Amino acid sequence: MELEVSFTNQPIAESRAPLTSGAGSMVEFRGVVRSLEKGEPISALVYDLYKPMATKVIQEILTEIGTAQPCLRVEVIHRYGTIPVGETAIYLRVDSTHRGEGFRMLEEFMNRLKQDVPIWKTGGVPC
Amino acid sequence: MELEVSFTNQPIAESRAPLTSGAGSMVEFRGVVRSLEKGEPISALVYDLYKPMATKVIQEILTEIGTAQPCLRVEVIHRYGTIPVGETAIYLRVDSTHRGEGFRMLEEFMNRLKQDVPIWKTGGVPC
Amino acid sequence: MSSVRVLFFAAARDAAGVEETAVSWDGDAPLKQDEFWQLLEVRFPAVLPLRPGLRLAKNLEYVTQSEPLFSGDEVGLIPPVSGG
Amino acid sequence: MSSVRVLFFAAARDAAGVEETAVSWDGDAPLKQDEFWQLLEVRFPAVLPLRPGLRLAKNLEYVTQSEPLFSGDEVGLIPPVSGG
Repeated sequence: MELEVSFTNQPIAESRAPLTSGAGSMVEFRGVVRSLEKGEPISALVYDLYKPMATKVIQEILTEIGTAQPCLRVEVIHRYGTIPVGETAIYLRVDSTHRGEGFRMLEEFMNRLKQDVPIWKTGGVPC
Repeated sequence: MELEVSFTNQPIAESRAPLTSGAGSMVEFRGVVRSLEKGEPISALVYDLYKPMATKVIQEILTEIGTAQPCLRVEVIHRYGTIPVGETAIYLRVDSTHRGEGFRMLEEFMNRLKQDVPIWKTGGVPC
Repeated sequence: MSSVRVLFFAAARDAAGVEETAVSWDGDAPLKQDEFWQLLEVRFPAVLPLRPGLRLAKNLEYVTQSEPLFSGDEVGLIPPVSGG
Repeated sequence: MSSVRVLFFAAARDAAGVEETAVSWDGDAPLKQDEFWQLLEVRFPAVLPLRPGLRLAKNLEYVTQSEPLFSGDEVGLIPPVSGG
């Protein structure tokens, strides 16, 4: 299973990798900053991260999920710094032979991300 | 919930719609023709459909799933005719407030599609 | 004289050899599905063996076997689907 | 003389007022986590109330409370995460 994990403080560019050979399913997910944070209107969210550990933990989580849900390729890009409302904070792309393992990978990864990966929303930027 | 259902006998173009206002999640799925069909190598698959009924049934399924998993917008494009290996047969995009209902919509829709929507793989084109 | 338009798809089309046909019957009374199949069999005997696997759609909606057909209905013979 | 590098994140960083520090102790023996917290408290008392919600990472890996610290370790204080 090919893994690509990266971080950027710039807008996330679309994945340009060609579909992995043999893939019958490609799933992409974008988690986008919403205009309300804890009920308050914001114009942006600020994210911080422990980059080397986040990289390592994400790779470990993907590898662990991949033993039960083997996929061909998983790409994760998380943005940090100030992210305006309506822009993507996290991007995931899963290429897999069948759709089932791709859906499971996406869902389980996002659950684990929100438990174990050292990335934080450190605050909202008021409107 | 905004629905867009369409069919094409040409390569499926990427969705160009801007992210729906208020969305915190955008999921895209592509189901791609693989190079083996029932164990035999193929160069393409041929799809047929009962277009007006497929349109209606897809809309009904999306609406039904949407009562439990309300999303903001769902777009479905299914290609028909001869689809070469490596190209997309079905494209789905779900914009939703949270990721949970978007994931459920995608997964449940694909299961229902394969049970109830009058679209058929009518054969493979041998290599 | 009453009639319904009948559309064949996938394996049913292969068996019928045509994409569509019309099935006609005398009078204005609705046609029971068993009667429909009897009329269809006369001209498309090769479709009958598929009947157990076919779902019948009437005016773009799946219907149960008890649903009669009315003149002007569009009837689709739906083999097991395989989209996606 | 032994020491570990300590990194503060999110709420822990706000409480500490700095991004990182070093915690030092005499001798070569590993440092128990309780001892680590005692040393940390002297200079960063505001971090201590967060301790129940913090996970400790050693060299980029979460560790249990029984895991001692060795000189040269990188220690991260990890508040509840909220990525995605």
